[in-house]
Amino acid sequence: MKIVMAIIKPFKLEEVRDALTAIGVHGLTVTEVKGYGRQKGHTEIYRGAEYAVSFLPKIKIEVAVSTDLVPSVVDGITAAARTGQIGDGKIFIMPLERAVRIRTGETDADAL
Amino acid sequence: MKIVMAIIKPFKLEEVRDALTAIGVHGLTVTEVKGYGRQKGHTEIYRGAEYAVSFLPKIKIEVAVSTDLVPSVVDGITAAARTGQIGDGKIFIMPLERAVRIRTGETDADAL
Amino acid sequence: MKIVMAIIKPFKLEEVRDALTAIGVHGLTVTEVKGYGRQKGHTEIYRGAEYAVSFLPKIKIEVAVSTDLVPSVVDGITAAARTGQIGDGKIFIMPLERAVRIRTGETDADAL
Amino acid sequence: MMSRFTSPALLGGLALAGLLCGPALAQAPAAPTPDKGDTAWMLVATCLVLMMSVPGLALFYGGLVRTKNMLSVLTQVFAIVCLVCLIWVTYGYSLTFTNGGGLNDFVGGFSKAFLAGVDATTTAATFSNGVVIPELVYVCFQMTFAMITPALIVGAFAERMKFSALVLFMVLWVTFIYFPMAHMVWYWGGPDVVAEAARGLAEAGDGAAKAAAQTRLDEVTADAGLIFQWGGLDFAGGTVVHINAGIAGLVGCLILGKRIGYGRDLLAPHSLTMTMIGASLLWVGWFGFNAGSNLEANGTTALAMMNTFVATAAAALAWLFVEWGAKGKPSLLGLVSGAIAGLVAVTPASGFAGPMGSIVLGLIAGAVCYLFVANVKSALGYDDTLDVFGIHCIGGIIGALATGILVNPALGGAGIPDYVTKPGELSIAAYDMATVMWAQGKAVLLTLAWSGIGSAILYKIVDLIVGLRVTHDEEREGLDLADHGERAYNY
Amino acid sequence: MMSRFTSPALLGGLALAGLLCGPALAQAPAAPTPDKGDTAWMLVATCLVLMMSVPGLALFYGGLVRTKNMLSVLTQVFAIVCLVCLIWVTYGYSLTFTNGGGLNDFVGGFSKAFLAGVDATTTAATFSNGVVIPELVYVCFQMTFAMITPALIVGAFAERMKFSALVLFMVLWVTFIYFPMAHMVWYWGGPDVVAEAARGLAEAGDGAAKAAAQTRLDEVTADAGLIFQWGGLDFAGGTVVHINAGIAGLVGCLILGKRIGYGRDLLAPHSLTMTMIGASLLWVGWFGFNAGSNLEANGTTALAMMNTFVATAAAALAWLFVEWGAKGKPSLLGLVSGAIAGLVAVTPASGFAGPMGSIVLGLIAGAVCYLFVANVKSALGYDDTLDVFGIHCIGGIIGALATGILVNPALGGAGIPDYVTKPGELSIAAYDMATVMWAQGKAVLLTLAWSGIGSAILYKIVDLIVGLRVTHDEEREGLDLADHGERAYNY
Amino acid sequence: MMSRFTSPALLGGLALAGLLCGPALAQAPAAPTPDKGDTAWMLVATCLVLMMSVPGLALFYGGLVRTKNMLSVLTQVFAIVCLVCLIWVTYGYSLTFTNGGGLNDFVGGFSKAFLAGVDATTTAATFSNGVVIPELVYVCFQMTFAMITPALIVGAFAERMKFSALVLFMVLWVTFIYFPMAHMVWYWGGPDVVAEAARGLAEAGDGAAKAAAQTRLDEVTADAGLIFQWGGLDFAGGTVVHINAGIAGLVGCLILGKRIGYGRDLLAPHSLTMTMIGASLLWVGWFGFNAGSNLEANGTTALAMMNTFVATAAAALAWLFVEWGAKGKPSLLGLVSGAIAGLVAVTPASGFAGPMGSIVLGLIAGAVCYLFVANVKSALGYDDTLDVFGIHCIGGIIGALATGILVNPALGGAGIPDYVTKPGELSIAAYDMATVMWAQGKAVLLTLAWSGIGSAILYKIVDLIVGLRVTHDEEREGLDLADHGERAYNY
Ligand SMILES: Nc1ncnc2c1ncn2[C@@H]1O[C@H](COP(=O)(O)OP(=O)(O)O)[C@@H](O)[C@H]1O
Ligand SMILES: Nc1ncnc2c1ncn2[C@@H]1O[C@H](COP(=O)(O)OP(=O)(O)O)[C@@H](O)[C@H]1O
Ligand SMILES: Nc1ncnc2c1ncn2[C@@H]1O[C@H](COP(=O)(O)OP(=O)(O)O)[C@@H](O)[C@H]1O
Repeated sequence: MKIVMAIIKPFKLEEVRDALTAIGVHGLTVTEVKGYGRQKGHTEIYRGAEYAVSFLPKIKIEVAVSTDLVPSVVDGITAAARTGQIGDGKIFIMPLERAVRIRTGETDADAL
Repeated sequence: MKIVMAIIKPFKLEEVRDALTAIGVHGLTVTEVKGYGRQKGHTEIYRGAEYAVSFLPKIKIEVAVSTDLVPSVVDGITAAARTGQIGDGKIFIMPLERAVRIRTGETDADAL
Repeated sequence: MKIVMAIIKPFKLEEVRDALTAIGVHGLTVTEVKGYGRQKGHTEIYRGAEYAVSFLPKIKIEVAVSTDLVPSVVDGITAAARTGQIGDGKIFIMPLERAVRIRTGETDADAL
Repeated sequence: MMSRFTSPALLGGLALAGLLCGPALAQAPAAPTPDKGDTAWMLVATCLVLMMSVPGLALFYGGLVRTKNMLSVLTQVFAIVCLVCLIWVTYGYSLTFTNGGGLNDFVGGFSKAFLAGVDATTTAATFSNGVVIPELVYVCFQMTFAMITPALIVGAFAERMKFSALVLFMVLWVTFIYFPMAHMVWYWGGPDVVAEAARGLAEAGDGAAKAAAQTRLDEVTADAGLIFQWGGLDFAGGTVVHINAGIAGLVGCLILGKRIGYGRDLLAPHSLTMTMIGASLLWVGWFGFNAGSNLEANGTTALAMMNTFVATAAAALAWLFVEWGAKGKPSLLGLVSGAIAGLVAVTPASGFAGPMGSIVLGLIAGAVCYLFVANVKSALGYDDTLDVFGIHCIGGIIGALATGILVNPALGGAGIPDYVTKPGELSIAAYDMATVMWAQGKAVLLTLAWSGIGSAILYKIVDLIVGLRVTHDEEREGLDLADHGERAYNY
Repeated sequence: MMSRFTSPALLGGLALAGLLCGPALAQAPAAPTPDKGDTAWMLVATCLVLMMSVPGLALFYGGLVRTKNMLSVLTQVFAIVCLVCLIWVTYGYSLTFTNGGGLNDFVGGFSKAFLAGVDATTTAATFSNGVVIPELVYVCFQMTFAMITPALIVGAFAERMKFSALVLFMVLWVTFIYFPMAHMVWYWGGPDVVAEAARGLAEAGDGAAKAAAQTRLDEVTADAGLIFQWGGLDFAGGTVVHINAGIAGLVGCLILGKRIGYGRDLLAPHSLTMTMIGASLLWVGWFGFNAGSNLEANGTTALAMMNTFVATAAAALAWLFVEWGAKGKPSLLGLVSGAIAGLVAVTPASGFAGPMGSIVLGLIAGAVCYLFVANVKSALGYDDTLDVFGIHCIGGIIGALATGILVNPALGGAGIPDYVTKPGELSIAAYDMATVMWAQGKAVLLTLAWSGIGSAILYKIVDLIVGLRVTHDEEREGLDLADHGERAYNY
Repeated sequence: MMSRFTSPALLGGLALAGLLCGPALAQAPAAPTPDKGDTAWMLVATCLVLMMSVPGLALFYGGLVRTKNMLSVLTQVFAIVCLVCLIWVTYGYSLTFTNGGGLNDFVGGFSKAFLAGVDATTTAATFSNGVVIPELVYVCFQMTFAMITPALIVGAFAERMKFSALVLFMVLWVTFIYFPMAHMVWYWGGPDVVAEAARGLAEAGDGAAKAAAQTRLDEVTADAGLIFQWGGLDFAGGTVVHINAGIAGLVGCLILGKRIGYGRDLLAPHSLTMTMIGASLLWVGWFGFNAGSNLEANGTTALAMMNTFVATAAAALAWLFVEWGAKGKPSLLGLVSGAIAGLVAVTPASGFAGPMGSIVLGLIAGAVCYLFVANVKSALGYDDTLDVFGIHCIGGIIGALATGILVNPALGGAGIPDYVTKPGELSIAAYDMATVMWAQGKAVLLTLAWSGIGSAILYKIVDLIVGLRVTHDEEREGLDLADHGERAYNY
C-alpha cells in the first residue's frame, strides 16, 4: 500500500475529490497548508509598511491506496488539479506498511 | 522506527493522548484535518440554498515510535478512539528512517 | 528521495526557510500543528476554572529532497531552529518513492 | 375652486407631510425657534442612521460573503459613505431640496450648492405648523439617507465588482438616480407655507383677491416633487431608499453575471456572527431612520418607533417559522433576514400605520421575502449575492402598497394629514382607498422605471470606462488581496 | 387616619415612585403635555436597552461558549427578543400595567390587550407631579425590559437546551413569571393621582367628607402591585429583572444537568473579543436602562448615570484585583464579569444612592460575585454555563439590600420620596432603616420563591411536551449544526 | 481700563467659551434651570463618548495587533476606563474644574474632591448666558474625556508593555499630565459670571466704583486656566486630548524600544474587521465628543456635527487616494486611518469652522498623516505600534493651528465670541489672525512640553518600580497568555 500525498490549489479540491471517487477511492484526508515554491506570492501593505508574503494557501490531500491503484490515482489527481500555471503543486508517494480501521479493527486493504 | 498516523474523531483526542502516555509515548503531533469517507456529512442551508458538506472535522495524530512499540500503540489508539460508529477513523503505519532532536542533536531512539 | 518532516517553534519558520533556500531547497510545505511533549504547556483560567493546556502551537515543515541533500537539510534545519530550550522540536526522515509535478508531469528529481 | 384642495390627490400630496423630509427652505429669523428636545432627538437620529451604514450594513453584508471578500465589502461601504458625504454638501442637498425651476418636478437646482446660505441660524420645517429644527441637523440627517442607499446596492454584486468601477458608479448613481428620486418624493414647501397660502385664500374676499389667493395656493402646492404632488405616501423612504436600491441591485447583478462557482461550490457566509451584529445594529439604528423621519420628538415619533419594533419582530419570526417548516430547521440567517425584510416593509408605513397593522405587514413581508429569496431567485437563476432585490425591492414594494391600506384610520392608521382645511392646525382628511393606492402604485412604478433604466445605463457607461468586473484569477484569489492588497483576518 | 399615610410602609410604597415604571394610565387630553426633552431621552433610552439585548447580551454570552454553539446563543437571544415583542403588545403590557381587579396584587388585566386605547396622543405618568411622556414610548421602553430579562436566562443552560424547548419555555415564562413580577413591583397610579387624592383629603372638611376622602386615598394607594404596596425600592429592576432571571437560570441548569465533559474538558470561551464587545455595549446600553428608568431628563437622571458609571468601574476593578491576587493574573474575563456584576448591583440603587455609596456597592458586588463564581459554584458543582445565578441573582440580591441602606440621605442617598404630605410637590420622607430593609427583604424573598418555584414547574411542563435537552451526539456536534443547520463561522 | 477687555488676548480667552467645558461652579438654586432638551442631548453625548473607548477604541487598536496580543489591548483599554472613572470622581474632577488658588494657572484644588457639594440639583454653565445643565451630567461627560485620553496612548507601546506597569503609569499620567492640561485649557468662570462683572463695570459710575468693578472683572477673567487666559481655541480637545496623548505615546515607544521582529517579520493586523468596527464606532461616538462639547442642543451643535461629518469623510478619502496613487492599491486600513486623522484634526475646530473649511482641513490632515505614518516614521525608525503620534499628535497639531485660521468669519467660520462688549448676549469679536495664531501656537508648544517631558519622567519612575517591558519569551508568546493567562480566541 502507499500513501499518496498531493499538494494542490485550494479551489481544485472538489474536482480532485470527484476524480478520486470516480476511480473508486472513497476516503481521503485533507489539510489546509501553506506552500513555498516557484509560484511567487503577493505583497501586503499596512500603513505604508510592505510585506512580501511568499507562503501561499494550498490544500494537502492524503490518500492511502493499494499499490496497484497508485498510477490511476496519480493520473486522476494530475488531470483534475492541473491548470498549467506555476503553483499547481506536487504529488508524493510514500510506502504504507499497515492500515487499520479503528471501528472494526480490519487491517490493510480491508481498512481502506 | 515507525511513524504512526491516526485519523480520529476530534472529541477523542484527550483519551488517545492519555492512552499513549500510559504506554510510555510522551510526544506526539496533532493536526486539525477534514476527512472524507463512508461517514456521511451534513447539509447546511443558507437562505434556501442547500449545501451538502461531505468533509468532516477530524484530528490527525502523528507519533514517531520505535518499531517494537508499534503494536501497543496501535492497540492503545484503537481502544481509546473507538466509538463503534462509522467515522471512527484509521491508523496508518509508515517507515521512519531517522529522527533527530533539534535541541540536542540526539538521533533515533534517543530523539523520541 | 526523502521526505524531511520537521516540527519547529513557530517563530523559527522564517529562519529555517532561509536556511533551506541557502542550500538550494526552493520548495516546502508548512502546516500549523499542535505539539505535545516534554515542553510543559501553560494554564488558562476562565472565571476561576483552571485548564492545563498541554498542546503547544508548532509548525510542521515537509520538504521533499533528493537523498544526497538530506544531511545538509537536517543540519540546516537544526542550526536554524535551535534555541537550546526544551520544545525546539524534531526532524523525521521518511522514504519518498516518487514525486510528480502536477503542472508538467515531470517526476522525481525534476519534480522538486 | 376650493374643491381642488379637497381632491384626494392633493390631500395625498399634503399627506406627504407625513414624509421623511421637510423643506430646506431657510426660515427668516422671525420664524419659530427650534425646540431643543426636537434638536436633541434629530442629532441622535442622525448618529443612529450613520451607525446603520458603518458598521451596521457593512457587517451585515460582510458576514455573508466568503472570508476572501470580507474586507472588500467593508471598504466599499465605508468608501461610499465618505464619497456621498462630500457630494451631498457640495451639490446633493441642493439638487434634492431646492426648487429646480423648469425641472422642478424631477430635480432641484444649485441655489444651495456648497451649502450656500445654510448656517447655524437657519432652520428647516417639520410636519407640524410652527415647529422647526436647525437646518444643519436636517442636512446631516438627510445626508445619512443618501449615504446608506447606494451602500445597499453593494450586496447585489458583492464578491466580483472592481473597486474603481464601484466608486465611479456610485458617484454617477447618487447624482442621476438618488437625488432626483429624493426630490420627486420628498421636496415640498412645508406646512407653514401651505397654511399661510390657505389662510390667504380663506381670508380673501371674492373676485380678484380670491383668484390671486387661489393662484398663490396653487403655486405653493405645485412647488413640490412629482411623486409628492401625486400624493404618494412614504414616511421614511420605502421608494426612495429600498425600491430604488433594490432594483438597481438586480440590474447590476444581471449585467455583471454570476460569480464563479455559483450554484456549484459552497458559497457559505464566512461569519454569521458579523451578520447578526450587523442586523442588530441595523435594527437599533433604524429607529433613527423611521422615528427620526418625524423630525420631532412627540407621540407620532413614538408610534413610528413602536411600528418599527413590531413589524420587525413579526417578519423575523415569520421567516423563521416558514423556513423551519419548509427546510426543517430554524436558522439564524433566516431570523435576521426576516428582521431586515420587516424593517424595509415598515419604513414607508412607520408613521402612518397602527401597531396591529404593522404586525400584519411584518408577517406578510417576512413570508413573501422568504419565498422570493429561497425559491423565486433560484428559479430565475440570477446571482443577487446578498438578496438586495429579494429583500429591499420586494419588501419595499410590499411596504409601499400596504401603507396605502394601513394608513386608513378604520384600520388603526394615523390617517392622511390635511394642512389646508384648517390652516395652521393639522386635520385628518377623509380616506379614499382607490386614490391612495393609485398614488402608491404610480410612485412604485416610476421608481422602478427611473432607477431600473437609469442604473442600467450607468453600469454600461462604467463598464466602457473602467470595466465592471475583476478577472477570474482575481475573483478566485478574492477581492481583498486583488483589489486592496490586504486580508480581513490574519489569525 | 392620616397616620397611615406617614407609616413607613406607605412611604416606602410611595418611594416606589422612584421605580422604573410609571402607570400606563392614559391621561385625559386635558392632562399635561409631554416635554419634548423627556420624550427625546426616552426614545433614546429605549434604543439603548434594545442594544443591550441585541447585539450586547448575545455577544457577551456568545463569546463565552464554544465555537460550535455560538450561533445557537445568538439565535436564542434574537428570537426571544422578537417573541417577547409581539407578546408584549398583545397582552404583556396589559397584564403588567393595568388593574387586575381581584388579582391586582399579583397581576393586571386585559383592558389594554392589543394596545387597546393606546395611541400617539395618550400619555403615561412619570415620578414628578404634572410631568408625563407619550404612552407609546413608555410601552416601548418597558417592552425592552421584558425582552432582555428572559434572554438573560439563556446563559444558564447554554450549549445543551433544545431550541424548540427554549421557545416554548420563554413564552410561558414571560407570561406566568415576568409579567406578574413586573406588575407586583412596578404597577401604581402615578404621582398626580396620589396628589389629587391627598389634596382631596387635606381640603376635606370633617366627618363624612373626610372619611370619603380618606377612603378615596386608601383606594388610590391600594391600586398598586403587592411589592409596591410593601414599599420595596427598585429603581430599575434589581428584583424584576436580575433576581428573577438569575434564580430561573439556576433552576434551569439544575434540571437540565451538566454539559458533557463539564469539569473534564477545556470548555474555554471561543471569543473573549466578542464577550468584551458585548460587555461594553451592555454598559453603554445600561445607561438607557438605569437613567432611562427615571422617565425624565433631569438631575436625577444624571445621578443615575453617574452611579451606573462608578459602581460598574468599582466592581470591574474589584473582580480584577481579587482574581489577580488569588490566581496570579488579571484577566479580561474577570474585568468584564465584574463590570456586569456592578451594573446588576447598581440597577435597583441607581436613582437612590449617592456616587460614593455606589462605589462601595460596586466594590462589594465585584468581590462577592467573584467568590461565588470562582469558588462556591465549583464547590456546589452545578453547571451554570455562563454564571447567570452567580452574577445576576447574587448581584441583584446585593443591590436590592444595599439600596435600602444607600437611599439614606445620611449616606448621601436621595432619600425616600413622599407624594402625600405636600400634595403636588415632592418631599423626602424620614428614613427608617428597619422598615425599608424589611420591605427589601420581603421583595427579594417573594421574587426568589415566585420565579424559582414557577420556573421549575414550567421546565417540567416543557420537558414533558418537547423535551428540554438535545441528544449526546447533537451536543457533541454542537447546537449550531444540530439545531440550526448553520455554522457561526466558515473561515 | 476697558481697553483691556477688547484686547485680542482676552477676546481669545473669552472665545474659549467655544471650548468644550463650562465651569463646574454650582449655580445657586436661583440660577436658571436646565432645559430638558439640553440635558437629554448631554446624557446621550456621554454615552456616545464612552462607546468611543469601549468598545470603539479597543477594537480599532485591537484589530491592528497580532492575535496573541489582542486580548491584552482590550484589557488595557477597559481597565483604564474603569480606573480613570474612580479617580475622576475622587479628585480628578476637582483638580480640573475648581480654582487651584496659587496654582490656579496650572491646576485646580480639592474643594470638590469626592464630588463634595455636587448633587442632582447643582448645575454647570454652558457657553450661552443663562443656559445651564445638571452638574452631574457635566461631570459624567467630562469623565468620558478623561477616560479615553490615556487609552489613546496604549497604541504606541502595544504588544510589549507590562500590564502592571501600564496600570501604574496611567494612574500617574492622568494625575500629573491630564488633569493639569485640562485645567489649563478648559477651566473658566462661565458666561454668566463674566456678563455680571461686565455689566457691573458698565453700570458703575466713575472713580472708585468704576475701579472696583474693573478689578472685579479682572478677577473674573483671571479665574481661568493658563492657556484659556492666553486665548487658545480648542472646541473639543485637540490639545488636551490628542496632542497630549500623541506626544506621550511617542515618548513611550522611544523609551520602551522596538518590538522583537520589528521591520523584519510580518506584523500584520490580525483583524481589520475589528479595526473597521472600531473606526466606525469612533466616528459615531465622536459626534458626542464634538457636538456634545457645545453642552447644548442648538444650531452650533448641528454645525459641529456637520463639520465632524465632512472633515472625516474628506480625510478618509484623501488618505485612500494618496495611498492608491503611491502604493497602487486603495486599502481599508488607509481609509479608516484617514477617517480617524480627520476626526482628530476637526476636534478643536468643530464648533468654529464652516463646513467647507472643514473639508479642506480634512483633506490636508488625511494626506499629511499618511505621509507621516508611511514615510516619516520608517525614515526615523521608531516603533509607534499603532501610530498614536503620527495620527493623534500630528493630526491634533494640524487641527489646532487650522482652527485659528478657519474660525475667521471671512472663511465661513463662526468667529470668536465676546461676552463682554454686550453683557448677557453673545457678540462676535473682530478677527485678528496674528493674535489667534500666536495663542494657538503657544498652546500647542506648552502641551508638547508639559506632556512630553512629564510623561518621560513618569515612564522612568514606573520602569524603576515595576519595569516597563515584558521579557522576550513573554513577548514572543504574546501578552494575552503571558500577562492575562487567556486567549482572545479559541476557535
Ligand atoms: N520540495 C518540496 N517539498 C515539499 N513541498 C513542495 C516542494 N516543492 C514545492 N512544494 C509544494 O508545492 C507547491 C507548488 O510548488 P511551486 O514550485 O510553487 O509550483 P509547481 O508545483 O508548479 O512547481 C508549493 O507551494 C509547495 O507547497
Ligand atoms: N483511503 C484513505 N486515505 C486517507 N484517509 C482516509 C481514507 N479513508 C478514510 N480516511 C479518513 O478516515 C476517516 C474515517 O473514514 P470513514 O470511512 O468515514 O469511517 P471509518 O473509519 O469508520 O471507515 C475519514 O474521514 C478520512 O479522514
Ligand atoms: N514521538 C513523537 N512523535 C511525533 N512528534 C513528536 C514526538 N515527540 C515530540 N514530538 C513533537 O516535537 C515537539 C517538541 O518535543 P518536546 O519533547 O516538547 O521538546 P524537545 O523537542 O526539545 O524534546 C512536540 O511539541 C511535538 O510536536
